[in-house]
Amino acid sequence: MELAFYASALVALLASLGVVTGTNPVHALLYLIVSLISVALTFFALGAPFAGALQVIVYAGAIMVLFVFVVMMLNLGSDASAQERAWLKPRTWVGPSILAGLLLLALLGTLLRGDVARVIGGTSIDAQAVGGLLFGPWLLVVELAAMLLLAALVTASHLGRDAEPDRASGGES
Amino acid sequence: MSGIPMEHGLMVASALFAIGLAGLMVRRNLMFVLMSLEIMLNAAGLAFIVASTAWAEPHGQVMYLMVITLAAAEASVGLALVLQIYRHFRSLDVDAVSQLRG
Amino acid sequence: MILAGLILIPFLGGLLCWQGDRWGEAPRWIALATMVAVLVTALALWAGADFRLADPGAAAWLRELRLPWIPRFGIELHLALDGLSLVLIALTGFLGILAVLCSWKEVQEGIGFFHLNLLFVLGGVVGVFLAVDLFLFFVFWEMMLVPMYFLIALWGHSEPGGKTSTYAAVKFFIYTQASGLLMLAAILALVFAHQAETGELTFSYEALLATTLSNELALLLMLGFFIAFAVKLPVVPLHGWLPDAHAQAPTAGSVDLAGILLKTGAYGLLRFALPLFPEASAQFAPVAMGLGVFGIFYGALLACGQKDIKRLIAYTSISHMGFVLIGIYSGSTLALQGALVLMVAHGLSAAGLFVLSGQLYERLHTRDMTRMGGLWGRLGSLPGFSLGFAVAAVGMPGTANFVGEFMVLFGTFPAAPWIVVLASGGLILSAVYALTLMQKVYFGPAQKSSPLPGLDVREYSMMLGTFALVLLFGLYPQPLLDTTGAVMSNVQRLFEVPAVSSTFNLGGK
Amino acid sequence: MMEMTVSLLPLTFLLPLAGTLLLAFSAGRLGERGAVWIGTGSVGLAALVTALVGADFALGNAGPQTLTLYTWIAVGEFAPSIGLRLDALSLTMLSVITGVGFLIHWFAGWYMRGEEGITRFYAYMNLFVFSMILLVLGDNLLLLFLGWEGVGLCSYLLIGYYYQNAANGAAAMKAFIVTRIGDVFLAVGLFLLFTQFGTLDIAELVTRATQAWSAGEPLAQLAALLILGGALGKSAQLPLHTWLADAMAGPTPVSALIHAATMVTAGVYLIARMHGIFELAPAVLYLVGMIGAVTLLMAGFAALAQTDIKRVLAYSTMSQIGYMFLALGVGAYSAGVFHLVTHAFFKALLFLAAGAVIVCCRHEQDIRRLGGLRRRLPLAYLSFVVGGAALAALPLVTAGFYSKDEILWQALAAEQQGLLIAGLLGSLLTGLYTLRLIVGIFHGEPKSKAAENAQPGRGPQHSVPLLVLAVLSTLLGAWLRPDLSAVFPAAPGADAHAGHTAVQLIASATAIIGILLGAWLFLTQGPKLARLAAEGAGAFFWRWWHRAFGFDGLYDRVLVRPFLGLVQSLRRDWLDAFCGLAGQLALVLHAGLSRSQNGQLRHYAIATVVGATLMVVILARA
Repeated sequence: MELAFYASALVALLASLGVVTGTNPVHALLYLIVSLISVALTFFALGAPFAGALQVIVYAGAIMVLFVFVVMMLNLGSDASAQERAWLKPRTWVGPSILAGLLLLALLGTLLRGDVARVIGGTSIDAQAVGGLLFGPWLLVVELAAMLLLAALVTASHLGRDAEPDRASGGES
Repeated sequence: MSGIPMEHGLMVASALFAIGLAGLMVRRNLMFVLMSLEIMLNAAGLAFIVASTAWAEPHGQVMYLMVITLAAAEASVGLALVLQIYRHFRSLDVDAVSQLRG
Repeated sequence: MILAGLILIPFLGGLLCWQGDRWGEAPRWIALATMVAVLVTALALWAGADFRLADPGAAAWLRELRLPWIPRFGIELHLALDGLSLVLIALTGFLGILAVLCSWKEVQEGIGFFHLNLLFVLGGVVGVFLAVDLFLFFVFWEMMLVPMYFLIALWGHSEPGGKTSTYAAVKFFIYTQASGLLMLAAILALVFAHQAETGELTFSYEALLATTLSNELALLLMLGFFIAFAVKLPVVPLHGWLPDAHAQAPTAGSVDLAGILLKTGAYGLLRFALPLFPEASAQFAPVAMGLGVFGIFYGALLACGQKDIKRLIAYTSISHMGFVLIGIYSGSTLALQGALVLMVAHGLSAAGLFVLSGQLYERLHTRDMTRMGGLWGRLGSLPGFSLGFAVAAVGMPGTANFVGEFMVLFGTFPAAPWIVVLASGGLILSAVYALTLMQKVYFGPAQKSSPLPGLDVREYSMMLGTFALVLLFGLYPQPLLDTTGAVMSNVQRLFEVPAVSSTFNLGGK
Repeated sequence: MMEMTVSLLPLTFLLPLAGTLLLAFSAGRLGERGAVWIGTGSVGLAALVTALVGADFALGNAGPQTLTLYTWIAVGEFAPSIGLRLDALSLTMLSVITGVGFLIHWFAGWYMRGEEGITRFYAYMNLFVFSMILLVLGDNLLLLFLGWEGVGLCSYLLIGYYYQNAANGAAAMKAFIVTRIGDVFLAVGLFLLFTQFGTLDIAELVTRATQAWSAGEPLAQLAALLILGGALGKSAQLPLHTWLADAMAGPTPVSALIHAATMVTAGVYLIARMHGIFELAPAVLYLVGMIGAVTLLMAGFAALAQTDIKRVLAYSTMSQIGYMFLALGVGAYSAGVFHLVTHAFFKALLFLAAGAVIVCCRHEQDIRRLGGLRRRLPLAYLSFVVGGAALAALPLVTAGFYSKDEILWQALAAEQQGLLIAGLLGSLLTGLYTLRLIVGIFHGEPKSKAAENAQPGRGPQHSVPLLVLAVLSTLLGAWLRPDLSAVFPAAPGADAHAGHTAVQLIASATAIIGILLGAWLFLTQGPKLARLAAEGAGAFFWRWWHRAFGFDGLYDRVLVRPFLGLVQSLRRDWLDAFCGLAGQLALVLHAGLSRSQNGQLRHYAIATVVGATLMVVILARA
């Protein structure tokens, strides 16, 4: 169980690096999907099957598909990658990555000095416990989450509406 | 089967978060920015799950559910905006979109 | 109940004026009636009251009104009236009438709202003079500002190419507001110190009088109060707002500003800064008097160099207020009484000069003295009156200014002879700027000889009334002195504490 | 009957005050005749009342007393009252003011005929008489100060009467400000005296001072010095004398009343009234004498080198007041006041005569363009001769001789030989410039069209005042010598008579020499003198004396110009600008910060991350 966790964690890290350093958007997108799925694997390794399933279905499945659609709509093909390479000169990415590294070090520093020596045994928490909670004390938050999604739905549909009408009316946008 | 110390889990989450962050700052293409954003969100979700299983409390997973809804909402709106920006600016360069200048 | 009436009359009047805008000239008459009511009430109180020296020490209020307002913080609607506030309220009433009268032809648009602001300013001022609960005092202190801001900003004249009226209004607002903040901090600190000492949380004046403070804290709090009142009194370094506010304000605004708002600063010093922190004030006295003398010279020097007539008069007020500051911190009853007479005298003479400059503006449409000159024969009796008021500004004996200034100088001489010698040097400069005003505006070669409209009945009676008062208090100031005798001796008793050792040790009598 | 007349005393100043108010508020509806009648009438009635009270006083029915009207201010010990002091000194001054004042008002009716704004003229003149009377009658120093400032104000208003010409305005301001400097000295003196003795009542003050202080006490000397400062300003003595010459810008009756008869003598009256304090400070008293002597000589020389009639008379006034100060300096107060009285007569006569000449020659004041008016203006010539003789102290015949001789004798009696010599030299100079003036105007040939066809003045308003003053300037005037023994201590020469006749002889000799020398020089040596004054040393002295030893230029460079420079530099309010810096600071900060909002998304991201890292580091360390 530990092996699975460490392996998938490693894969996730490498895939994320791939996303960040990738020049071709499509490749980066695929790396992202790989990273998400490996994280889902870590969830299963840790004993959170419900979360892992959600991760795979909603996150890797739905959201990434959305990404793919958008990338396809904007047909960011190979010409985009040449552009990316131009933008990724060392001068641009050295500064921020050092900064991110600093932040990482700080976080790790706090974690290592932390005295909570809890260990994750094999106890897995099944969906039934989580479900009970969802409609227990967390009911209000779930409703709010639903409303959030509704709002996002409305906005996305409004924003995403193709600007055909005004182009059709003379295109003086 | 000695189990995974919680710190390791959280370290992985922090590493993921740092990578996402670096990506956010480095990349000038809006798509990559959104993707690195997804990574950061995912890192946060991982941290919740690690903590939840470490304390054997289902609450962590409920929070993870919230993270996912947030990610979904954010991604959809983000992508819709990206579409508009692309249509308006003809390019996805982040720096081009800087009309809101002080 | 009269006290509540005194405050409510202006505020209700203001609202009536605002609504009265629909009937054309009605707001003017309502405002006039309101101010007459305030003046008549004040005079009735004055006539009915006797001012024999009450038992020393106890704050002998003539009239008192005490209603709980916010019991949890020990804040009450505590209004009280004694000789000092009575005189200043009567002055407010009179100058209010003057302000309404002098803007009869000047303010044509937004009459209702103008009179609303005017009456709210006056209501705020009356509130300041009556409030004895520190919190209530601060409320009225801030309430004065907003309508004044509107008066200057909306009805002011902006200099072509120079500073606009909103600039002056904003500057006025910021100066007073910032210093008000210091005072608020000082009030709160005082209240908490009092609570720490006696356990009861109260803002009442009498209770706070008894708090014993450590020396540094007392000095600090006193400075908080002093700065707030110094901005209002304009003590020189903090005077920047006054010339701009006067140059841009409408005549009525200037009359109020010079006549009454400056007096709230001096009143604050006499009522709050000195009694609440006697030892600190005594230590601070030489510095304050030094500032006063510097103010006299600085105000006078700048007055001589001005081109704008209202700016010149504004600087003269700064110079006169220097004398008041010396009088207040001298610690002798004679000087304190002199400071009060000078306050009243300056209120009347400065208001007179401002009304005249307003009338000049109505006829010549300019305030720039270089475009005036040789107006003596062309304006009927207007030059005569301005000669009278300029003479009062010089402090000619027979006018109330002389009585005030010389009582201040006579009273302060034993305590600080060198301060008095320097201050009387200022008398020469007062002659210079007053005569410069007369030379530049009325004497000298006339640029145009066409006769201009003289004074109509309204303006003539206004000027005659004010000048008569200046002469009356110059030749027979006794009623003023008796009214404030008790208050001033109470304030002076606070200075019995080691008085300022005079540097020039005179063989005392 | 006795008390009734004294109770009339307040009428003396209430009448002119009523005149002023009537004229001021009539606002031109009165017309010229009405203004002249009211103006002259009020002073005339005041003179009448003074005569009544004087008669009572002289007959001994009403002794010296104080009439208190009401308490002006009462705050604890500080309780000055409006009180009128009636004694020989105040009565003398009162009669001079109202008597000579009435004549001058009467003459002014003729002089100002046809001028616009004559109501304003008479309003100011009456206000002046009112203030002067209050100054003289005031029993306490604060009331005296009221009159003191009032006369200063009226002198400003009257000098600046022809306000159209800016130069007159400047001269008026100069007069007011220089006298105001003197007033400030007096004010500080008042503060000092009040702090010491807790009272302002003159009589009470002097008694307490003599008890508390011994002679030579530093505080007494300081008080006396301050009072002297005030007197110097008002009586135009060195060093505050530069305003008198420019004060001639006003109409001539004004110069006659204010700058000859009354206001300039206020300083002499003040020192005489406060002689108790000066007795306690002998050094300051000697200083008074010295200042008198120096001013006397300086003004004498200056008068020699003037071309304007009125400026000659102005410097001559300054010189004669120098004599009065000299008399006070040696302790001969009554001699000083006697000279004050006679001087009022003949100097008013000279000024009015000069006024007559000026009006008849269509406002021509320059001697060099006048001449040969002897037959054209007989009355003016007669008054000039009589007045000039009195001024030059022609022995036995003129009043001037008796008063000046008395001063010189008292100087000798007080062992002040230096002052005596100065006095004699002064009377020599007086003779010279008087003759130069009379010869310049009336003898020789008329040097300008205006002088040629000058028509003599007609009517009682012109002639009667001149004749009355002429009579008073002769022997008769000397008989009107006021008996001031009650008010003043014995003069130094009261008992010792040795050498009195000797001094009289010397004095009359110098006077006659001066007059004869003047006549010979200016009648016959005219052209030679002109050549002398045109080249080398002569020209230098002429210019030096013409500018009255350069005091005016000195004050202008040392005091006036730096002051105007300072005012100019302070025109922009530096302290306000300094406080304005806070505003500028806010603007600068705004500009800086707004640059950081450059719309770059990545820029914001980095900023947030920096913040986050800092937070984590700080929290981690805490």
